[in-house]
Amino acid sequence: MRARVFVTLKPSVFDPQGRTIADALHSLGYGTVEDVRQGKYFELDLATTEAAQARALAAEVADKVLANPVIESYRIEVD
Amino acid sequence: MRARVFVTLKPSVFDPQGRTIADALHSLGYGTVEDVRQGKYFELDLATTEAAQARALAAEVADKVLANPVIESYRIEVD
Amino acid sequence: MRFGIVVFPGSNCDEDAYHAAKDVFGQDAEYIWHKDTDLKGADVVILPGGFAHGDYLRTGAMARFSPIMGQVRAFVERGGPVLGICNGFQILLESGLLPGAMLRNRTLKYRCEHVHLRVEQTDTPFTSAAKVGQVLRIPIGHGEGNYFAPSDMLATLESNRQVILRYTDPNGELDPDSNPNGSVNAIAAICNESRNVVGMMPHPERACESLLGGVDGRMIFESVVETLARGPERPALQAVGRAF
Amino acid sequence: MIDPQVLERHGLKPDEYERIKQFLGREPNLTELGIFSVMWSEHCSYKSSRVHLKTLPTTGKQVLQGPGENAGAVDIGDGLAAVFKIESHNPPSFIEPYQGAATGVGGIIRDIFTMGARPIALLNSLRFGSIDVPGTRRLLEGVVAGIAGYGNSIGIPTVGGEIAFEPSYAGNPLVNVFCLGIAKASDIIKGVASGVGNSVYYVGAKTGRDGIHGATMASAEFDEKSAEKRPAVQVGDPFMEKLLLEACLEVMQTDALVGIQDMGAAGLTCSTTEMGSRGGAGVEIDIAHVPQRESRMTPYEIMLSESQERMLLVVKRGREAEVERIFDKWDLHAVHIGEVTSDGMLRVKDKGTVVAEIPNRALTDEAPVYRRPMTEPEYLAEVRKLDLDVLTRDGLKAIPYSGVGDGLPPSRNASADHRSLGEGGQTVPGSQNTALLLLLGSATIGSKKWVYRQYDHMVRTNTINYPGFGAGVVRIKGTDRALALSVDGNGRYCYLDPYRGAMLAVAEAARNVACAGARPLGATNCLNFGNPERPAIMWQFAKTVEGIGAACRALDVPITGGNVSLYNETDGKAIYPTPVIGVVGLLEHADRVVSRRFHRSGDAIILLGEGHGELGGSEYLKVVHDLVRGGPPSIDLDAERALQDLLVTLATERLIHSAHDCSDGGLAVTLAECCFDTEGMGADVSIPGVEITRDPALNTAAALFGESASRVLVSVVPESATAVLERAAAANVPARMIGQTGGNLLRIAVAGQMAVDLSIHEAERVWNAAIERYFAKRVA
Ligand SMILES: Nc1ncnc2c1ncn2[C@@H]1O[C@H](COP(=O)(O)OP(=O)(O)O)[C@@H](O)[C@H]1O
Ligand SMILES: [Mg+2]
Repeated sequence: MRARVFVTLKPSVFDPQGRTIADALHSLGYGTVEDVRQGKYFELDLATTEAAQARALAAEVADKVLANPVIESYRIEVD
Repeated sequence: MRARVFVTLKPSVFDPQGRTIADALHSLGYGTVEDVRQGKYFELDLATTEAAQARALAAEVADKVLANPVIESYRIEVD
Repeated sequence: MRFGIVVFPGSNCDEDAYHAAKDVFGQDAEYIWHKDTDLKGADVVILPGGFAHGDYLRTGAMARFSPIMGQVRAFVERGGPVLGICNGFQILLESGLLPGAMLRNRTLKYRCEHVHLRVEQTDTPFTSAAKVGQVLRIPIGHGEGNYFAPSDMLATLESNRQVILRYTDPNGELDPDSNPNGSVNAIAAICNESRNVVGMMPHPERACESLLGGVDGRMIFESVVETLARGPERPALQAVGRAF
Repeated sequence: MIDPQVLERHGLKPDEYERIKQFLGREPNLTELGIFSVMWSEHCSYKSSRVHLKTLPTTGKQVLQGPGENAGAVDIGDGLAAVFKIESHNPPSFIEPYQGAATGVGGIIRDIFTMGARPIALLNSLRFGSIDVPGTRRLLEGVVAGIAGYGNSIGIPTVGGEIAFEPSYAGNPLVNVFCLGIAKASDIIKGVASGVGNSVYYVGAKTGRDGIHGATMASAEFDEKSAEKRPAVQVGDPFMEKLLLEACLEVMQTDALVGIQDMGAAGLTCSTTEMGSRGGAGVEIDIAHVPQRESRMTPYEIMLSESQERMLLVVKRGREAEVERIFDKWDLHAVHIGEVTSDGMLRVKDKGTVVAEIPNRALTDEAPVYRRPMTEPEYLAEVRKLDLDVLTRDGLKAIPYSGVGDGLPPSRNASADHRSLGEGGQTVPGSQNTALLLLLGSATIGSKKWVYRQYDHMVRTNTINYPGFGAGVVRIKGTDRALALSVDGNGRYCYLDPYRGAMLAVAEAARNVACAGARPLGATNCLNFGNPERPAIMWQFAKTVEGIGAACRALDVPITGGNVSLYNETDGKAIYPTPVIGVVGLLEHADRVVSRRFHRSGDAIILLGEGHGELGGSEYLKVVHDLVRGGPPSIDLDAERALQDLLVTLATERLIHSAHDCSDGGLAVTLAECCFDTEGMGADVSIPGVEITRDPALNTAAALFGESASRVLVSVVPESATAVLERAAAANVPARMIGQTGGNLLRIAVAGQMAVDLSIHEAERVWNAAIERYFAKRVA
């Protein structure tokens, strides 16, 4: 199965990269893009066929390796 | 509206970050994680209320700025 | 002759390139701000190293939109010599002035050290003073210098002899341990089809004075000074370099 | 509403609260309480350390700026000043290693460019727990990547540093960063607010809720609950800082600027009050004008936020447009937030309504100062005892080592009991070889290439001694000169004897600089200690400061600034007392720079100074015998001074090819290091023995690995050897020719007996892998 993990900076944490991208878009004339937040995205190929198991595994891996709990939070999708 | 853009390396492109994470997970005993691919994830806040418009705008921005077509492809979600 | 050194917000080797051109080689040099709209009469344009726009998003991704890049493109089309060093190389790739893309170093770590480079082609304005097969020792300093091109693009690059420098061991032999970043075909520098645009990851401006630990970078500057001094006609094509 | 819980959360003691009420003549509101709490925190007020720091020597004819400003400065000739300072970022780096270290670098760079100096070099001094403990590697990797991420991006080379691994830092890693800048001596800019009616400007990143109470956090111990107290982590934005740096330096070219200061610890609060207090003026601001990243921020939050990459400027009235134009060029928007007043008050308004009003003086000069009680710690009597006879029973012979044929360098399992490993009983042949390899392969002594290869150490094309080759040396373009920089400190020495340990740290930093051929000019210090409210810690602190003072006086390197980091404790266990000293020295001729590595086969090797086989506190005892005991080496500061003067003379007269000081691991390690990075050039030497015990093997080890101070190995062309020996004799420095370079072996005879006989190739492989091997698997 495949699990997708989205890691983003917690809302209170400053995201200079997103900020800079937004500024760049504004100067290119994309004023309608009000804000940008940048995060990481992981696709995990898992040797399991059960969604619940896949989700649990992805969560464990996200906790331990993919996300930095001090500044980041994550979300998981499984299909 | 918010658009989400997922940028990933094309399958033919070696992904050193994904590889390193997969190796790290294996050495931590997560053998069931067969492969990892890492990409980027962007949340765009758009000053529009129409989904179609939002999607078109996000695609334009992704084409022009967020993804490099030589190595990357992207996917968009709008809600 | 006049070097024009483009300064993007976040460039940080602009002063080094300027120092090399002006103080070491005694040439005219001008900084060109990225919002400027002309190249101030530059005979050769350098896009220096650094972290333009912080290199946030992707290296070079935002710099390509700077107003000056239109002028740089026109200069390239007129046949003017352009050298992109490190971040400058990345910007040339993102702008489409050179083919391919950069990935993160295979080790995922920034690397600053001297490497050995084999000169593959000498019919560019920046390598005309070298000999094919000559080995140079020049420093690198980058986190994203893992050059990549899809296989068809790569084949074209090789058959057009657009690969200018490769990472090798001190004897000029290819060797995976001597490839500091994982670049495909050990590519350290390439040129465009018309051969007037060169992008290189190593920093020749850091290797122009013996006090700094080596002078192998001088060749790059000497080449372009000589080439331009020789006048507008192109140097005769030299023998084809060693095939990969 | 201000109850004891509120006070406690603000780290204020009841008597401190009484003083606050006296100053105000009323109860403070919460915003004012917050302002007092950060300004009176240990971090900003130096309330425990101030009385001691006052004793340090801070003057000298070379000193242009002593402590008290954002950074110190010394005269380096040609009308130029070297501006430098060191700063700690310990607790943030423990919480989030990458961002903690990165923002530490950002902070120290701002301290330098606010003085009107262009930053040209960085150094870092790091301490972690043992490298074979799992958590260490994550911290090390994050901290190094953070320093690299910020410094590389902004384009300031990291040209040197140091790292040590000791269990005492496991829960409290130390991240100290040093920055050097160059300014015109006449143009040094200060952090003052003066001239009633002048405009106060804010420029840089927007203010968010990050790092609120960072300053008070830096002043409180960690405990189990600190995980919950974690304030939002500050994220560094090196790109913003690069813009600020360039724009501020451009603004400083005009004379429109009165003063400038960065918003570091305690942010807007600290910068407004300190600038006002230095200028004997008041500052009035309206926080409604402060650019905000988050909505509905309170005055309290805005005043205490520690968002990074922000500067406060005082601009001459009438010159505002000029300044705004320069910032605009860099896509930065300078915002007028207030003005300088005559009443000496910090007055904060919110849309015109006063929300805080405090006399500046109460926040700065009148902040509490404590002369805290001190007592000599109890552990000292025990650890100073060093019974060498015990070692000879089961020490030396017990090294579990079977060569490096397996491709891995030797390593001792830190947690294993070496005694049981030695039960085989018989003497290992070549045990001194083994001990040397153990030392070379230990993380503290081994090559730091894995670290500094991640740092851009060449940008700005000034670096003429790279990291790994002794002191970092940068030439000064436009002159003949160069500056040599070194940061040093040995926590273990200071744990065993803080007074002597501190003197040794100053001596080592200055000696490293002198080895490069530079005359030491000035020093900065970062004092990392435990909880000062404990008398034993306070004693360590006081003794350390005394030691620094004594050494700086003797070596004529005045202290021009520094930083104190207290409360480095986890669960009541303090780190080793760790002063880190940064010394800046001047080379009159850049091209006469000297580095550690041997130059040429057939050169004579001369030892300057004398070894006495001092093993107390040595790496040898720690690595080979798992012992932290004894007194650190003795030091005679006059002899040290003579040695350093001699080194400068020898370099200036181009008499020597290399110079390397004997420190961690003693003469044998130093000699090996001189051979490394030479493509395998060896050395053949013979040194006198020492007699410290009855056991001959231990005597040999003491001669090889003892860490007696004030010793340097130099290599010279044989024809110059006599000249060098003569110069040494004239300078009253003991000197002896001990052998020559050449071959591909390192051979050391002690008292006529061959003691070490190793292939350089083998030794270098072990040394190179010391840190790298822990990360090798991570390479894709
Ligand atoms: N964290 C670091 N960053 C950069 N360079 C470092 C670091 N740690 C050590 N080095 C470099 O490695 C070399 C050896 O360091 P150290 O063992 O402290 O030297 P010494 O014994 O001469 O004081 C020095 O040149 C130093 O600059
Ligand atoms: Mg040291």
